[in-house]
Amino acid sequence: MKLTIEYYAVLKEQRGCSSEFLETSASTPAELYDELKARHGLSLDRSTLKVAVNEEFAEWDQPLKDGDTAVFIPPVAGG
Amino acid sequence: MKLTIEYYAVLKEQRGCSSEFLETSASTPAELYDELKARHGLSLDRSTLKVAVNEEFAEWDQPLKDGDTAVFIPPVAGG
Amino acid sequence: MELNRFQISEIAIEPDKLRLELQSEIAGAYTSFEGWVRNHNEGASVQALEYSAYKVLAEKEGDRIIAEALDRFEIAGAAAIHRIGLLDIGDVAVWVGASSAHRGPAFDGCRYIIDEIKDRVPIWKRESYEHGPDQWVNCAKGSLA
Amino acid sequence: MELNRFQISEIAIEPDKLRLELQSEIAGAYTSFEGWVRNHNEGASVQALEYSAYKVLAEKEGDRIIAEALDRFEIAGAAAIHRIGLLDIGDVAVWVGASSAHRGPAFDGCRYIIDEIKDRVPIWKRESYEHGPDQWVNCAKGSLA
Repeated sequence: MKLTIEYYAVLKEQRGCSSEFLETSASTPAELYDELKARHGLSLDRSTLKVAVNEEFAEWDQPLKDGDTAVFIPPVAGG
Repeated sequence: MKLTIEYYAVLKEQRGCSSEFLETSASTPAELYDELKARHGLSLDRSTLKVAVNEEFAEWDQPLKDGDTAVFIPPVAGG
Repeated sequence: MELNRFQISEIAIEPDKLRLELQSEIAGAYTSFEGWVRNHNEGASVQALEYSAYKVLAEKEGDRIIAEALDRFEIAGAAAIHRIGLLDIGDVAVWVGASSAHRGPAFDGCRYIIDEIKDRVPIWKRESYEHGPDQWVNCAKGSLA
Repeated sequence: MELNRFQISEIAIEPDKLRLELQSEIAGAYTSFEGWVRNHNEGASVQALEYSAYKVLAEKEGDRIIAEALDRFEIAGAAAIHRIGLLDIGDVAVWVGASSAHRGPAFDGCRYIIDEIKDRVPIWKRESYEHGPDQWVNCAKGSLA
Protein backbone atom coordinates (compact mmCIF):
# COMPACT_ATOMS: atom_id res chain seq x y z
CA MET A 1 0.00 0.00 0.00
CA LYS A 2 1.33 3.45 -0.91
CA LEU A 3 0.57 6.40 1.35
CA THR A 4 1.46 10.08 1.52
CA ILE A 5 2.62 11.41 4.88
CA GLU A 6 2.72 15.12 5.61
CA TYR A 7 4.74 16.52 8.51
CA TYR A 8 4.16 19.75 10.42
CA ALA A 9 5.88 21.68 13.16
CA VAL A 10 8.18 19.68 15.42
CA LEU A 11 7.56 16.47 13.47
CA LYS A 12 8.57 18.16 10.24
CA GLU A 13 11.75 19.32 11.88
CA GLN A 14 12.55 15.89 13.29
CA ARG A 15 11.71 14.08 10.06
CA GLY A 16 13.63 16.64 8.04
CA CYS A 17 10.98 16.92 5.34
CA SER A 18 7.41 18.12 4.95
CA SER A 19 6.00 15.16 3.04
CA GLU A 20 6.95 11.76 1.70
CA PHE A 21 5.51 8.86 -0.28
CA LEU A 22 5.79 5.57 1.54
CA GLU A 23 5.27 1.89 0.77
CA THR A 24 4.06 0.34 4.02
CA SER A 25 2.32 -2.65 5.49
CA ALA A 26 0.77 -0.55 8.30
CA SER A 27 -2.99 -0.96 8.15
CA THR A 28 -3.99 1.81 10.58
CA PRO A 29 -2.69 5.28 11.50
CA ALA A 30 -1.56 3.84 14.84
CA GLU A 31 0.62 1.20 13.18
CA LEU A 32 1.88 3.77 10.70
CA TYR A 33 2.97 6.23 13.39
CA ASP A 34 4.68 3.53 15.41
CA GLU A 35 6.63 2.53 12.29
CA LEU A 36 7.65 6.12 11.50
CA LYS A 37 8.51 6.93 15.11
CA ALA A 38 10.87 3.97 15.31
CA ARG A 39 12.44 4.61 11.90
CA HIS A 40 13.00 8.35 12.30
CA GLY A 41 13.36 8.72 16.06
CA LEU A 42 10.35 11.00 16.37
CA SER A 43 10.11 12.26 19.92
CA LEU A 44 6.38 12.61 20.46
CA ASP A 45 4.36 9.80 22.00
CA ARG A 46 1.33 8.82 20.00
CA SER A 47 -0.87 9.62 23.01
CA THR A 48 -0.04 13.33 22.59
CA LEU A 49 -1.00 13.41 18.91
CA LYS A 50 -4.11 13.50 16.78
CA VAL A 51 -4.22 12.11 13.29
CA ALA A 52 -5.90 13.27 10.09
CA VAL A 53 -6.52 11.15 7.00
CA ASN A 54 -7.38 12.84 3.70
CA GLU A 55 -7.80 16.24 5.33
CA GLU A 56 -10.17 15.19 8.12
CA PHE A 57 -9.54 14.16 11.70
CA ALA A 58 -9.49 10.37 11.90
CA GLU A 59 -9.41 7.51 14.38
CA TRP A 60 -6.14 5.78 15.21
CA ASP A 61 -7.63 2.37 14.40
CA GLN A 62 -9.48 3.11 11.18
CA PRO A 63 -8.27 1.16 8.13
CA LEU A 64 -5.92 2.93 5.75
CA LYS A 65 -6.44 2.61 2.01
CA ASP A 66 -3.96 2.78 -0.83
CA GLY A 67 -3.43 6.44 -1.82
CA ASP A 68 -4.49 7.90 1.54
CA THR A 69 -2.72 10.95 2.95
CA ALA A 70 -1.97 10.82 6.67
CA VAL A 71 -0.97 13.74 8.89
CA PHE A 72 0.12 13.45 12.52
CA ILE A 73 -0.85 16.49 14.54
CA PRO A 74 1.36 17.54 17.48
CA PRO A 75 -0.21 19.39 20.42
CA VAL A 76 -1.56 22.65 19.02
CA ALA A 77 -0.58 26.10 20.23
CA GLY A 78 -2.56 28.67 18.30
CA GLY A 79 -3.69 32.00 19.68
CA MET B 1 -31.21 78.01 52.26
CA LYS B 2 -30.27 78.52 48.59
CA LEU B 3 -29.51 75.51 46.42
CA THR B 4 -28.67 74.87 42.80
CA ILE B 5 -30.59 72.10 41.07
CA GLU B 6 -29.42 70.59 37.81
CA TYR B 7 -31.75 68.59 35.60
CA TYR B 8 -30.86 65.89 33.10
CA ALA B 9 -32.67 63.77 30.56
CA VAL B 10 -36.38 63.24 31.16
CA LEU B 11 -36.35 65.48 34.24
CA LYS B 12 -34.80 68.31 32.25
CA GLU B 13 -37.52 67.95 29.68
CA GLN B 14 -40.29 67.90 32.25
CA ARG B 15 -38.86 70.80 34.22
CA GLY B 16 -38.19 72.75 31.05
CA CYS B 17 -34.75 73.91 32.13
CA SER B 18 -31.34 72.44 32.85
CA SER B 19 -30.62 74.22 36.14
CA GLU B 20 -32.15 76.60 38.61
CA PHE B 21 -31.37 78.45 41.85
CA LEU B 22 -33.90 77.76 44.53
CA GLU B 23 -34.73 79.11 47.98
CA THR B 24 -36.07 76.14 49.93
CA SER B 25 -36.77 74.86 53.41
CA ALA B 26 -36.09 71.26 52.36
CA SER B 27 -33.35 69.89 54.60
CA THR B 28 -32.56 66.67 52.70
CA PRO B 29 -32.51 65.57 49.03
CA ALA B 30 -35.63 63.49 49.73
CA GLU B 31 -37.60 66.51 50.93
CA LEU B 32 -36.22 68.58 48.07
CA TYR B 33 -37.29 66.09 45.40
CA ASP B 34 -40.77 65.72 46.88
CA GLU B 35 -41.13 69.50 46.79
CA LEU B 36 -39.96 69.76 43.16
CA LYS B 37 -42.02 66.77 42.04
CA ALA B 38 -45.20 68.32 43.42
CA ARG B 39 -44.44 71.80 42.09
CA HIS B 40 -43.43 70.78 38.55
CA GLY B 41 -45.42 67.58 38.06
CA LEU B 42 -42.26 65.48 37.60
CA SER B 43 -43.27 61.96 36.63
CA LEU B 44 -40.56 59.83 38.18
CA ASP B 45 -41.00 58.30 41.62
CA ARG B 46 -38.16 58.99 43.99
CA SER B 47 -37.62 55.25 44.39
CA THR B 48 -36.44 55.07 40.75
CA LEU B 49 -33.86 57.84 41.16
CA LYS B 50 -30.43 58.34 42.63
CA VAL B 51 -29.23 61.68 43.88
CA ALA B 52 -25.90 63.48 43.71
CA VAL B 53 -24.83 66.41 45.85
CA ASN B 54 -21.85 68.50 44.82
CA GLU B 55 -20.84 66.07 42.07
CA GLU B 56 -20.87 62.90 44.18
CA PHE B 57 -23.55 60.30 44.77
CA ALA B 58 -25.34 61.07 48.03
CA GLU B 59 -27.87 59.65 50.47
CA TRP B 60 -31.48 60.76 50.33
CA ASP B 61 -31.45 61.66 54.02
CA GLN B 62 -28.14 63.50 54.30
CA PRO B 63 -28.42 67.15 55.39
CA LEU B 64 -28.26 69.79 52.67
CA LYS B 65 -26.17 72.91 53.21
CA ASP B 66 -26.58 76.38 51.82
CA GLY B 67 -24.93 76.57 48.40
CA ASP B 68 -25.12 72.84 47.65
CA THR B 69 -25.81 71.63 44.13
CA ALA B 70 -28.26 68.73 43.86
CA VAL B 71 -28.82 66.50 40.85
CA PHE B 72 -31.54 63.88 40.56
CA ILE B 73 -30.49 60.96 38.41
CA PRO B 74 -33.14 59.09 36.40
CA PRO B 75 -32.62 55.41 35.58
CA VAL B 76 -29.48 55.24 33.44
CA ALA B 77 -29.33 53.75 29.94
CA GLY B 78 -25.77 53.97 28.71
CA GLY B 79 -24.14 51.48 26.41
CA MET C 1 -7.69 59.11 25.42
CA GLU C 2 -5.86 58.12 28.56
CA LEU C 3 -5.05 54.64 29.78
CA ASN C 4 -7.18 53.40 32.68
CA ARG C 5 -9.69 56.22 32.24
CA PHE C 6 -13.32 56.56 31.24
CA GLN C 7 -14.24 59.40 28.95
CA ILE C 8 -17.43 61.05 27.66
CA SER C 9 -17.01 62.12 24.04
CA GLU C 10 -19.04 64.41 21.81
CA ILE C 11 -17.23 63.25 18.71
CA ALA C 12 -17.18 59.92 16.90
CA ILE C 13 -15.42 57.03 18.62
CA GLU C 14 -12.52 55.49 16.69
CA PRO C 15 -11.90 51.99 18.06
CA ASP C 16 -8.84 51.32 15.90
CA LYS C 17 -7.02 54.24 17.49
CA LEU C 18 -8.19 53.46 21.00
CA ARG C 19 -6.86 49.90 21.00
CA LEU C 20 -3.34 51.18 20.38
CA GLU C 21 -3.38 52.80 23.83
CA LEU C 22 -3.63 49.38 25.44
CA GLN C 23 -0.68 47.78 23.69
CA SER C 24 2.28 46.86 25.83
CA GLU C 25 4.97 44.27 25.62
CA ILE C 26 3.53 42.24 28.45
CA ALA C 27 0.00 42.13 27.08
CA GLY C 28 -0.75 38.95 25.16
CA ALA C 29 -4.52 39.30 25.13
CA TYR C 30 -6.83 42.16 24.22
CA THR C 31 -10.61 42.19 24.40
CA SER C 32 -12.88 44.97 23.27
CA PHE C 33 -16.58 45.65 23.44
CA GLU C 34 -18.50 48.08 21.26
CA GLY C 35 -22.12 49.12 21.59
CA TRP C 36 -23.58 49.96 18.20
CA VAL C 37 -26.80 51.86 17.58
CA ARG C 38 -29.35 49.28 16.44
CA ASN C 39 -32.35 49.81 14.20
CA HIS C 40 -34.69 48.34 16.79
CA ASN C 41 -35.16 48.07 20.55
CA GLU C 42 -37.67 45.78 22.23
CA GLY C 43 -39.64 45.41 19.05
CA ALA C 44 -39.84 49.09 18.10
CA SER C 45 -38.14 50.41 14.97
CA VAL C 46 -35.52 52.99 15.99
CA GLN C 47 -34.70 55.85 13.64
CA ALA C 48 -32.18 57.78 15.68
CA LEU C 49 -31.14 58.34 19.23
CA GLU C 50 -29.54 60.84 21.47
CA TYR C 51 -27.34 60.14 24.46
CA SER C 52 -26.85 62.70 27.19
CA ALA C 53 -24.73 62.50 30.32
CA TYR C 54 -24.09 64.17 33.64
CA LYS C 55 -20.54 64.46 32.45
CA VAL C 56 -18.56 65.23 35.61
CA LEU C 57 -20.12 62.44 37.64
CA ALA C 58 -20.18 60.05 34.67
CA GLU C 59 -16.42 60.39 34.22
CA LYS C 60 -15.78 60.04 37.96
CA GLU C 61 -17.94 56.91 38.20
CA GLY C 62 -16.46 55.48 35.00
CA ASP C 63 -12.94 55.98 36.36
CA ARG C 64 -13.97 54.17 39.54
CA ILE C 65 -15.32 51.25 37.51
CA ILE C 66 -12.05 50.91 35.63
CA ALA C 67 -10.08 51.11 38.88
CA GLU C 68 -12.28 48.32 40.28
CA ALA C 69 -11.62 46.19 37.19
CA LEU C 70 -7.86 46.71 37.54
CA ASP C 71 -8.16 45.68 41.17
CA ARG C 72 -10.34 42.59 40.64
CA PHE C 73 -8.84 41.12 37.48
CA GLU C 74 -5.27 40.52 36.34
CA ILE C 75 -5.45 43.09 33.57
CA ALA C 76 -2.57 45.21 32.33
CA GLY C 77 -4.69 48.15 31.24
CA ALA C 78 -8.22 49.21 30.40
CA ALA C 79 -10.09 52.17 29.00
CA ALA C 80 -13.61 53.10 27.97
CA ILE C 81 -15.32 55.90 26.12
CA HIS C 82 -19.00 56.77 25.72
CA ARG C 83 -20.41 58.96 23.01
CA ILE C 84 -23.07 61.59 23.66
CA GLY C 85 -25.19 63.65 21.28
CA LEU C 86 -27.22 62.58 18.26
CA LEU C 87 -26.20 59.19 16.88
CA ASP C 88 -27.22 57.35 13.72
CA ILE C 89 -27.86 53.65 13.18
CA GLY C 90 -24.50 51.86 13.16
CA ASP C 91 -22.61 54.50 15.14
CA VAL C 92 -20.43 53.37 18.03
CA ALA C 93 -22.13 54.45 21.26
CA VAL C 94 -19.62 52.96 23.67
CA TRP C 95 -16.21 51.28 23.46
CA VAL C 96 -14.41 49.31 26.17
CA GLY C 97 -10.98 47.74 25.86
CA ALA C 98 -8.89 45.64 28.24
CA SER C 99 -5.49 44.00 27.84
CA SER C 100 -3.81 41.36 29.95
CA ALA C 101 -1.14 38.69 29.88
CA HIS C 102 -3.77 35.96 29.40
CA ARG C 103 -7.21 36.00 27.83
CA GLY C 104 -9.41 35.14 30.83
CA PRO C 105 -8.88 38.41 32.72
CA ALA C 106 -9.16 40.46 29.50
CA PHE C 107 -12.62 39.02 28.84
CA ASP C 108 -13.72 39.26 32.47
CA GLY C 109 -12.42 42.78 32.94
CA CYS C 110 -13.96 44.07 29.71
CA ARG C 111 -17.32 42.54 30.59
CA TYR C 112 -17.21 43.89 34.13
CA ILE C 113 -16.60 47.40 32.84
CA ILE C 114 -19.46 47.45 30.33
CA ASP C 115 -21.86 45.80 32.81
CA GLU C 116 -21.08 48.42 35.43
CA ILE C 117 -21.21 51.31 32.97
CA LYS C 118 -24.71 50.28 31.95
CA ASP C 119 -25.74 49.95 35.57
CA ARG C 120 -24.10 52.92 37.27
CA VAL C 121 -22.89 55.68 34.98
CA PRO C 122 -25.29 58.65 34.59
CA ILE C 123 -25.90 58.47 30.86
CA TRP C 124 -29.35 58.54 29.28
CA LYS C 125 -30.75 57.46 25.95
CA ARG C 126 -33.65 59.05 24.11
CA GLU C 127 -34.94 57.03 21.18
CA SER C 128 -36.89 58.23 18.15
CA TYR C 129 -39.13 55.60 16.58
CA GLU C 130 -40.69 55.14 13.19
CA HIS C 131 -44.06 54.95 14.92
CA GLY C 132 -44.95 56.60 18.21
CA PRO C 133 -43.45 59.30 20.39
CA ASP C 134 -39.82 59.60 21.42
CA GLN C 135 -38.94 57.83 24.63
CA TRP C 136 -36.33 57.97 27.36
CA VAL C 137 -35.15 54.39 27.66
CA ASN C 138 -35.66 52.84 31.13
CA CYS C 139 -37.89 55.77 32.22
CA ALA C 140 -41.28 54.20 31.57
CA LYS C 141 -43.18 56.97 33.29
CA GLY C 142 -41.12 59.56 31.50
CA SER C 143 -42.27 58.80 27.97
CA LEU C 144 -42.96 61.95 26.02
CA ALA C 145 -46.59 62.22 25.02
CA MET D 1 -12.36 38.04 4.87
CA GLU D 2 -15.75 36.35 4.83
CA LEU D 3 -18.44 36.50 7.47
CA ASN D 4 -18.80 33.39 9.62
CA ARG D 5 -15.47 31.98 8.39
CA PHE D 6 -12.09 31.20 9.90
CA GLN D 7 -9.04 32.09 7.90
CA ILE D 8 -5.30 31.44 8.02
CA SER D 9 -3.35 34.50 6.87
CA GLU D 10 0.27 34.98 5.89
CA ILE D 11 -0.07 38.74 5.99
CA ALA D 12 -0.61 41.15 8.87
CA ILE D 13 -4.04 41.14 10.52
CA GLU D 14 -5.92 44.45 10.40
CA PRO D 15 -8.58 44.40 13.14
CA ASP D 16 -10.08 47.75 12.19
CA LYS D 17 -11.00 46.42 8.75
CA LEU D 18 -12.21 43.06 10.03
CA ARG D 19 -14.75 44.52 12.45
CA LEU D 20 -16.53 46.26 9.59
CA GLU D 21 -17.52 42.85 8.21
CA LEU D 22 -19.59 42.20 11.30
CA GLN D 23 -21.63 45.38 11.23
CA SER D 24 -25.32 44.99 10.54
CA GLU D 25 -28.38 46.98 11.45
CA ILE D 26 -29.56 44.41 13.95
CA ALA D 27 -26.26 44.12 15.80
CA GLY D 28 -26.09 46.26 18.93
CA ALA D 29 -23.09 44.57 20.50
CA TYR D 30 -19.67 43.67 19.17
CA THR D 31 -16.90 41.88 21.03
CA SER D 32 -13.42 41.18 19.74
CA PHE D 33 -10.43 39.27 20.98
CA GLU D 34 -6.86 39.74 19.81
CA GLY D 35 -3.85 37.65 20.71
CA TRP D 36 -0.70 39.75 20.70
CA VAL D 37 2.85 38.42 20.63
CA ARG D 38 4.23 38.94 24.12
CA ASN D 39 7.83 39.44 25.15
CA HIS D 40 7.67 36.53 27.58
CA ASN D 41 6.04 33.15 28.05
CA GLU D 42 6.12 31.17 31.28
CA GLY D 43 9.02 33.19 32.56
CA ALA D 44 11.23 33.02 29.47
CA SER D 45 12.05 36.14 27.48
CA VAL D 46 10.71 35.73 23.94
CA GLN D 47 12.48 37.43 21.05
CA ALA D 48 10.36 36.27 18.12
CA LEU D 49 8.07 33.50 17.12
CA GLU D 50 6.82 31.63 14.17
CA TYR D 51 3.38 30.16 13.69
CA SER D 52 2.74 27.37 11.23
CA ALA D 53 -0.50 25.61 10.35
CA TYR D 54 -1.90 22.62 8.61
CA LYS D 55 -3.88 25.11 6.58
CA VAL D 56 -6.62 23.03 4.96
CA LEU D 57 -7.65 21.28 8.14
CA ALA D 58 -7.15 24.43 10.25
CA GLU D 59 -9.62 26.36 8.11
CA LYS D 60 -12.12 23.48 8.11
CA GLU D 61 -11.94 23.11 11.87
CA GLY D 62 -12.06 26.87 12.40
CA ASP D 63 -15.18 27.09 10.23
CA ARG D 64 -16.76 24.33 12.31
CA ILE D 65 -15.99 26.22 15.52
CA ILE D 66 -17.66 29.36 14.19
CA ALA D 67 -20.68 27.34 13.05
CA GLU D 68 -20.90 25.87 16.56
CA ALA D 69 -20.78 29.35 18.09
CA LEU D 70 -23.56 30.54 15.78
CA ASP D 71 -25.57 27.51 16.82
CA ARG D 72 -24.99 27.81 20.57
CA PHE D 73 -25.19 31.56 21.11
CA GLU D 74 -27.58 34.23 19.86
CA ILE D 75 -24.96 35.91 17.71
CA ALA D 76 -25.61 37.71 14.44
CA GLY D 77 -22.19 37.01 12.94
CA ALA D 78 -18.66 35.96 13.77
CA ALA D 79 -15.29 35.63 12.12
CA ALA D 80 -11.73 34.77 13.05
CA ILE D 81 -8.32 34.95 11.47
CA HIS D 82 -4.97 33.50 12.53
CA ARG D 83 -1.63 34.70 11.30
CA ILE D 84 1.18 32.33 10.34
CA GLY D 85 4.83 32.97 9.58
CA LEU D 86 7.41 34.98 11.50
CA LEU D 87 5.89 37.47 13.95
CA ASP D 88 7.42 40.21 16.05
CA ILE D 89 6.60 41.34 19.57
CA GLY D 90 3.32 43.24 19.47
CA ASP D 91 2.03 41.69 16.23
CA VAL D 92 -1.54 40.40 16.17
CA ALA D 93 -1.39 36.59 16.08
CA VAL D 94 -5.13 35.96 16.13
CA TRP D 95 -8.31 38.02 15.90
CA VAL D 96 -11.85 36.94 16.73
CA GLY D 97 -14.97 39.07 16.39
CA ALA D 98 -18.61 38.43 17.18
CA SER D 99 -21.68 40.64 16.91
CA SER D 100 -25.13 40.18 18.38
CA ALA D 101 -28.26 42.05 19.37
CA HIS D 102 -27.22 42.01 23.05
CA ARG D 103 -23.84 41.88 24.72
CA GLY D 104 -24.02 38.56 26.56
CA PRO D 105 -23.96 36.34 23.46
CA ALA D 106 -21.28 38.49 21.81
CA PHE D 107 -18.95 37.94 24.79
CA ASP D 108 -19.82 34.26 25.15
CA GLY D 109 -19.53 33.54 21.43
CA CYS D 110 -16.20 35.35 21.09
CA ARG D 111 -14.76 33.52 24.05
CA TYR D 112 -16.02 30.15 22.85
CA ILE D 113 -14.34 30.67 19.49
CA ILE D 114 -10.91 31.60 20.87
CA ASP D 115 -11.03 28.83 23.48
CA GLU D 116 -11.82 26.23 20.83
CA ILE D 117 -9.25 27.61 18.38
CA LYS D 118 -6.54 27.21 21.00
CA ASP D 119 -7.73 23.71 21.80
CA ARG D 120 -8.53 22.22 18.41
CA VAL D 121 -7.12 24.06 15.40
CA PRO D 122 -3.85 22.63 14.01
CA ILE D 123 -1.61 25.65 14.45
CA TRP D 124 1.80 25.51 16.11
CA LYS D 125 4.06 28.06 17.71
CA ARG D 126 7.84 28.02 17.74
CA GLU D 127 9.41 30.50 20.13
CA SER D 128 12.89 31.99 20.06
CA TYR D 129 14.26 33.02 23.44
CA GLU D 130 16.92 35.41 24.59
CA HIS D 131 18.53 32.50 26.44
CA GLY D 132 18.25 28.85 25.43
CA PRO D 133 17.19 26.95 22.35
CA ASP D 134 14.06 27.56 20.30
CA GLN D 135 11.06 25.58 21.40
CA TRP D 136 7.79 24.30 20.01
CA VAL D 137 5.23 25.43 22.55
CA ASN D 138 3.24 22.58 24.15
CA CYS D 139 5.62 19.95 22.70
CA ALA D 140 7.85 19.42 25.71
CA LYS D 141 9.64 16.44 24.23
CA GLY D 142 10.05 18.26 20.97
CA SER D 143 12.36 20.99 22.20
CA LEU D 144 15.15 21.61 19.76
CA ALA D 145 18.47 20.76 21.27
